[in-house]
Amino acid sequence: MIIAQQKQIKEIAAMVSDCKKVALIGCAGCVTVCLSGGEKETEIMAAALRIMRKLEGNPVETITFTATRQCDPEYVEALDGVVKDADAIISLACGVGVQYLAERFDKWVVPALDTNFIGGSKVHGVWEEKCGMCGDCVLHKTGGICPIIRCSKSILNGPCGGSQYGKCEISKDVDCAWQLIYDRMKSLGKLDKLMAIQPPKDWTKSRDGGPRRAVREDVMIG
Amino acid sequence: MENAVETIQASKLNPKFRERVAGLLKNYDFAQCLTCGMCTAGCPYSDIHENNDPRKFLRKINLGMEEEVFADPYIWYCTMCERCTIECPMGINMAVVTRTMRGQFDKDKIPGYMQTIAREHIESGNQMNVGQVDYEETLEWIQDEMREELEDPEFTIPLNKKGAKYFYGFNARDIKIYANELQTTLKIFYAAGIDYTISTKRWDATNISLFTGHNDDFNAISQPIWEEFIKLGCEQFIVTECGHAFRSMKWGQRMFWKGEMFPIRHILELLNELVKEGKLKLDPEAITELVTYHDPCNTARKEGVWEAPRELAKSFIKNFVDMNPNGKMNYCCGAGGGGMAMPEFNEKRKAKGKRKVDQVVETGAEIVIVPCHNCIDQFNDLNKWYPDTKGKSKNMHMCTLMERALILPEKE
Amino acid sequence: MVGAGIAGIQASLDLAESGYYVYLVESTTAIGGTMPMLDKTFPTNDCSMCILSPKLVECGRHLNIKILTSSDVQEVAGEPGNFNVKIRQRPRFVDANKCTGCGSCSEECPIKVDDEFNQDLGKRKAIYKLYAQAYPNAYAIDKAKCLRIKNPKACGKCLKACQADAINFEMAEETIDLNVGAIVLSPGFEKFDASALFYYGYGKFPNVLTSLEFERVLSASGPFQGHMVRPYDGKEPKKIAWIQCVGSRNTKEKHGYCSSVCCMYAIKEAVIAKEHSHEPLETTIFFMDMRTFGKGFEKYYDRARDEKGVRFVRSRIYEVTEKNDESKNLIIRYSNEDGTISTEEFDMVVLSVGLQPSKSVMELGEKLGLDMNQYGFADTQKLTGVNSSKPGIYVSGAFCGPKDIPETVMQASAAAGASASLLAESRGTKVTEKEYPAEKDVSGQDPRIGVFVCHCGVNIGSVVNVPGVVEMAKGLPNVVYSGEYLYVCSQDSQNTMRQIVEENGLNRVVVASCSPRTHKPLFQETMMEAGVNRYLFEMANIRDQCSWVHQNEPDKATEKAKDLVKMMVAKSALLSPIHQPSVDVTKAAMIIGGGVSGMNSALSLADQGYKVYLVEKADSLGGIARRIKQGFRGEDVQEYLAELIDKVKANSLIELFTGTEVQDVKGFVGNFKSTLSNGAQIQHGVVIIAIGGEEYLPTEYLYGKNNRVMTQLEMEEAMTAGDSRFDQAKNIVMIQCVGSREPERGYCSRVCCTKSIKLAIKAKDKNPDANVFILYRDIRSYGFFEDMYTEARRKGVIFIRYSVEQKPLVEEAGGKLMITVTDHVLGQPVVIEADILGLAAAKLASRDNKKMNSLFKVPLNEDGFFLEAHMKLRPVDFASEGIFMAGLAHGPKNLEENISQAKAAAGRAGVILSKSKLESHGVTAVVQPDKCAACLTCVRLCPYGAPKVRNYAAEIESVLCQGCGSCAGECPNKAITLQGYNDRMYMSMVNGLCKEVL
Amino acid sequence: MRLQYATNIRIVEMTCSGNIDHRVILNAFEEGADGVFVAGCMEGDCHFLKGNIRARKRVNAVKKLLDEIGIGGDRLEMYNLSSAQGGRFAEIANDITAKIKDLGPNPLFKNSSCCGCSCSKEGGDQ
Repeated sequence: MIIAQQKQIKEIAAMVSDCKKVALIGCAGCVTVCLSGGEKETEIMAAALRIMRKLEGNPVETITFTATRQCDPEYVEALDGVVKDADAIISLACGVGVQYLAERFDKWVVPALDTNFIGGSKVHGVWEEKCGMCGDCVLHKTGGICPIIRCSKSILNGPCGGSQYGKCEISKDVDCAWQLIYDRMKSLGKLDKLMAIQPPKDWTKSRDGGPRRAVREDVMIG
Repeated sequence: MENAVETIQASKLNPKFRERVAGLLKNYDFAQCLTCGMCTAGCPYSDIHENNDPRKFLRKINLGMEEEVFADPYIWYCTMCERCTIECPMGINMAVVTRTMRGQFDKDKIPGYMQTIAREHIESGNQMNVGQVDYEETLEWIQDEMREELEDPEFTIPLNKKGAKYFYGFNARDIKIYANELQTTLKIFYAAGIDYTISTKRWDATNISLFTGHNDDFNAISQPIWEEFIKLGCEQFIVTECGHAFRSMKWGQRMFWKGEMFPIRHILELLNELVKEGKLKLDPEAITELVTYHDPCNTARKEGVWEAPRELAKSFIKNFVDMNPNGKMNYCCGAGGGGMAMPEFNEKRKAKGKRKVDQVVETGAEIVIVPCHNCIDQFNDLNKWYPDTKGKSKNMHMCTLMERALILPEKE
Repeated sequence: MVGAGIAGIQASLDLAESGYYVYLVESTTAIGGTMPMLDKTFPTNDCSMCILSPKLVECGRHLNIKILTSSDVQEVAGEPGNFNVKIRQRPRFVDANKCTGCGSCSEECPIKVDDEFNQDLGKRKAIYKLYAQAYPNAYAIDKAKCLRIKNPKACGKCLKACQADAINFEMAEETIDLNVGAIVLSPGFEKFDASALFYYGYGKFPNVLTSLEFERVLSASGPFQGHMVRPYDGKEPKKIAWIQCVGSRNTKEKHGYCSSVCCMYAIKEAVIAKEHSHEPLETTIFFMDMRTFGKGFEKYYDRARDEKGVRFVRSRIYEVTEKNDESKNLIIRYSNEDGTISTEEFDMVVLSVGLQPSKSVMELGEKLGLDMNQYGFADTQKLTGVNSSKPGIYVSGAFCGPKDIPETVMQASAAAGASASLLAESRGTKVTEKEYPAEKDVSGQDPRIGVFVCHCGVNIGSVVNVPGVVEMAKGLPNVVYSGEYLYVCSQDSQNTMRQIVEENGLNRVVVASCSPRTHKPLFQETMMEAGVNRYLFEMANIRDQCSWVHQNEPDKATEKAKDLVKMMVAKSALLSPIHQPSVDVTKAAMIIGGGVSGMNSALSLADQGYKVYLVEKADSLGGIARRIKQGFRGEDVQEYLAELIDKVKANSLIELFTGTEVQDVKGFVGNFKSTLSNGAQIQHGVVIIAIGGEEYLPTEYLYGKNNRVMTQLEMEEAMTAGDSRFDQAKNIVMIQCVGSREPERGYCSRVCCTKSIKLAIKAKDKNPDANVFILYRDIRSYGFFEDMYTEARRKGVIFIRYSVEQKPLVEEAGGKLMITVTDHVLGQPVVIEADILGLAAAKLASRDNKKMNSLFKVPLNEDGFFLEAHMKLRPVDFASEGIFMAGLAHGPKNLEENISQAKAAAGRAGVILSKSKLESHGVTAVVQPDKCAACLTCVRLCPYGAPKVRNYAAEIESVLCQGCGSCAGECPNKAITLQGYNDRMYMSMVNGLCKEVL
Repeated sequence: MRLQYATNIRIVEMTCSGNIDHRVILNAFEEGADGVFVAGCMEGDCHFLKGNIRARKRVNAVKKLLDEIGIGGDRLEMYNLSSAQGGRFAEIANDITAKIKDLGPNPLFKNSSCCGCSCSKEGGDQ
């Protein structure tokens, strides 16, 4: 899932410092699971905002609502009534949500979170990046360990030779992805598959090809 | 610790040794020792000099280290004062263990001259080998002295008096060295007007074999005096102010006397009774010094006599102060277990006595009542060895002090 | 049930909950026994009252438990199933039903008496309550001390003071005849009278205290409010010494046994004293063997020594003397192990007094004709755990031997289990279920709140202006009735309340009076009698939180009382009825493990009339007991085992699965569905895990490399097989703590010391010429096993203590096995050519514990044994309901203790199986599925495993939910709310506080 | 024991301190409370095993937030005490009342103080 974390309350307040009425929209999707944008965090942020602004002698009225998701038009349309007389909208969703709201409403929409990475929870309260969204997955070649995102240099024919005791040269807390790949393939008895030299990666499938679309004719309605 | 590093070979341990010792001890069971250290702390001397820790000695027996047990000088250092195990949770009695171990030695291997005393006592009937003639002449001499002192020409020491209420057994020292003390006692008896007798055949109630551990000698020494008591048909056997004599008579009677039982009482119990019954008058103003009282182990801890002497003392001494600890828990004078009769251990005896010196000095007493011939010799040595501390106070028997306060009955 | 200490209370609760009517006979004026006197209890350092008070209230209010205080058993006649018991009840002179425990009477009472509950350190009045949280919460008059009873014209001050007119001087002694089926005796113990050992100076030196007195000094409800001071001069001690074995392990005082609990309570008192002391406190414990053999005890000892700095000196104290100066400090001259002497001064000495049967307890034993052992404790029949010598009469707690609280509670549950088995047919016949009128459906109605404000005699009325509060309440939103009462909790006020609720059609009630902890269940009962759901009720505590604590600020207190009522009315408006969902119970049990524990649990449950599925991994029953020849009391274990196996096979209610394991488990308490490795599917309501333990195969001391070296069990097997080596042996050596009390296994295996002693005695008897050595760190022959230790020493077994730093050296030299160890007394090395070396190997948790851990999601402790729900409250239960444990799987223990624990587990399991329906207890958490993002936060957080994710949303099993609300507080999308205590209510309470009254 | 303590405390009973939510605390300040303290059981004594430890984490988070938004984190405290420590509760009540008095009224109501009360959330532990 998408992992995101809250910006500082001061920073968020600054974005809407001139607004009298603000809508805070939470998202019950990924950001609830990673504990940063669910209904609980939305109402906490609203309370904090109200208290700050009241202390500054410039009180603000807040409306709070948590959408099921902010990345589907229908759920965003459902917010029309909620945000209609708000001067600004603070979205507690990932970057996608913020942009959907911006697309939908001609109001000042600001992000409350910084969207960090795609990953999963290691232990409750700790999340780790696992996928770099390169659009051309090579995991079948490396025993299920992604060199693009977990090797600092994203090289395809590693290791680069800088690793020590299985740790990456950039930091002794970061595992060398290729050490992990080597160990994994060895335990699976597929070391020979690693011998093949990988050609340079076709980055057009990734970000470098500009923003991407995914189309499924078979399921399109109407 | 002389053999601290020496290794114990389990092969040399003799498991049978424990049975043998247990056999000798009949009902005293020492094997269930918990090695808990209570006795080591209770023994006043376990930290004064080496080889005086009861726990270590008993451990050697329990391990079956036969040679080391008999080579251990503890056997002769221990004063058999029983303070260590008076409250032993496992009911062990170290004094009995020590005495039994001593009994295993051949008679010629017993240190000091204890065995000589025993032999002489068996031959002469008293522990200082006083001849019959000397004995009778001394009595006569005392009798004349008393006639003069009491201005009572008719006064006679009741000798061999059949059917007398009290049979007085005392210590050969009262004849050989301190006849005056016997005189004092008889004067007190005279003042109380009690019906007593002294035998000319057997009169010495002491028994050195209490410390040598040889029961054959013990019986040879004590059976005759008990028989003499029965022959004279007396009612109560009164023992002089002597710890080991009192213990020998009481313990011996319990262990060995087969005849009909008869009461054996300490002289201080009798005198206290006489004072309470008014038969004996003592002037409470006579003694002005600060007086304290020493509990001989054989009298107090082992035979339970410590209240009566205090009651007696307080009846005629104005300022009396008790030592700390006292009574049943009092410290030994350091010369118990035949210590006086083993000169080769005098250094140890002197070191042990220091604890008693500190005790006496702490009370600040000028007079120490020492109701035991054995202890009083030690106390006098202590005065010599520690002149500027113990030396400041005098030691005397209770009777000697009583004499100073004695009120003789008016002559009709 | 004779004796209402923790044992009596636990046994009564287990039996009452299993459908039996219980008479609880207590000789003092309140239930609780010794536990309320304790400050904290080992090994968890829980505050003793926090553990006991839930049980006190539950037992006190239980419909099917009749408490007879100030009562003693006179006579017992009849046979099991039909006993006639004559009880003598001494007059209390106060009607316990009328007395509300308000205490005005004792304020007036002029007579001050030594308070024996406070070990005579504090004072109490002639009219007194045994202790603050006593149950029944009523006063009693001390006949011997009260002036009025001696002379009817004197005093009578309490009569005037009591507004509930509960005092009645005409009360006389009564005899009550009871007809009961079974009797459980747990009258407890008495502490050893320390003054008997004159040389410790108790009673002579004011700074020598007994451990129980020190417990009162430490206790927050004690005479010094928990300030750790010397009763003598009130000064804070800087140096305290504890002296162990005072009145225990002392054949001279005819107390040759070990009291089993003093080592642990001494350590606890030292640790707690350090916490209470402002400046650093020096604590020293003088002991012989540190006997911390129970579960988690060894770690407790290590922590006290290594982290808390408690000093341990291995020396039994000869005497305590007093410094003759003003301080009256104490001097202890003690010997160190090497024979050197030390003398130290202490501010205070605490004597760890042992436990002994009291005179009244011994009389009770004689009256009932029970066999008592040489020390006056009740003798339990061999291999039964709880049976006394008389059938139908069971014993538990310190009455049959000194034991700590966890084992007492376990034995109480076992006694309850045994009684339940005996009276299986009459289950449910005598108990009364309370019927309530049909509950009115108030869901649609607007809130109609009734406010009942109490005076509580003078306790509230004298400080808070009650009429003012009543007046204010009338103005609050949704309030339709507001009234005041002298004692709202009294019987007649309750009847009036019921009428008012019915007449005014109230659907919410707020009572402003005292603490909900003691009185909420009482008022909820009245609500149900008025046909209103009991969760539509709230209490404002205007006594303990208001009038009692603001006595000299009456108007501020009145202001606060008004606020508290405002808050509760605001919350009350948001309350909604809660219907406790219930699940039905499959009347069958699955027991995993066919060893002695498993079989005993199976038989006990079958005797209670329940179906049992006994699943044993091995091909035959018996477990580790197959390798044990003789029990600690000389029982023939193999014969017992054979009998047991026959009984299990013969029992029609027990279905046996040998060579089978549990493959998978589904469901929850009352509704488990398990699949076995042979494909069988079984439905059951409870599970008892009794998979036993294993003997550690040592890597040390040349085990496995020299055939002379064997473990204890192997040694016993060799001996019974008549191995000739034992007869010709010159030296037989045993080494204790092999694998136990080590960094990687930080626990004591508890049974090896007694086992080694047993084997040593047998070896010595067979071959007196041999030297038999036991090399040990601490001999832990606790309880009556100490007599065996004494017998071993008497027979010449040589015990040598080794230290962790200098373990025995075992080498092979020229085909010979040479062992070198330093004798702890002589300090000399002893070299032994051993013919046989027996190792007291540790007892390990079974390898399958890990499997059970994943199958049932039951936690393990760091040593791999199962972690019980609470060492004292629920020692044989797991945290999640319906799953129990017994035997070595819980921790190392001997055969007798395993049997007792097996019966306890069966007793506890029987409580659940006896119920037709299992109700959750109301306040549980509920998930709104549509708001749930299935983020697993609640699943990870809940200690009871109540939430599970099913079809993409979390669902909380209400029967498992204990109602703590942690998940509700943490849920990122506010999908979980706790019924009766949700965020909106908390916020409305604060808002109600700050809004002006209409 | 009837120990006396400051009258400014209003207690809200909860099933366990673990049930406390950030918003309930923030709401208290918004509604006019000058100070809030959460009382939970001794660590390790919690009948629900870890409730009070979760509460401690949440209270610390809210303290940080209160500093950021200007109310000041020291107006919020958490205390661990057992139900037997009546004395300790009175001590806390008096300490926190004094501390809040020093800090002055709730900044949100500097001019018109609503009812000048300082409420406290007591996490009832039974």
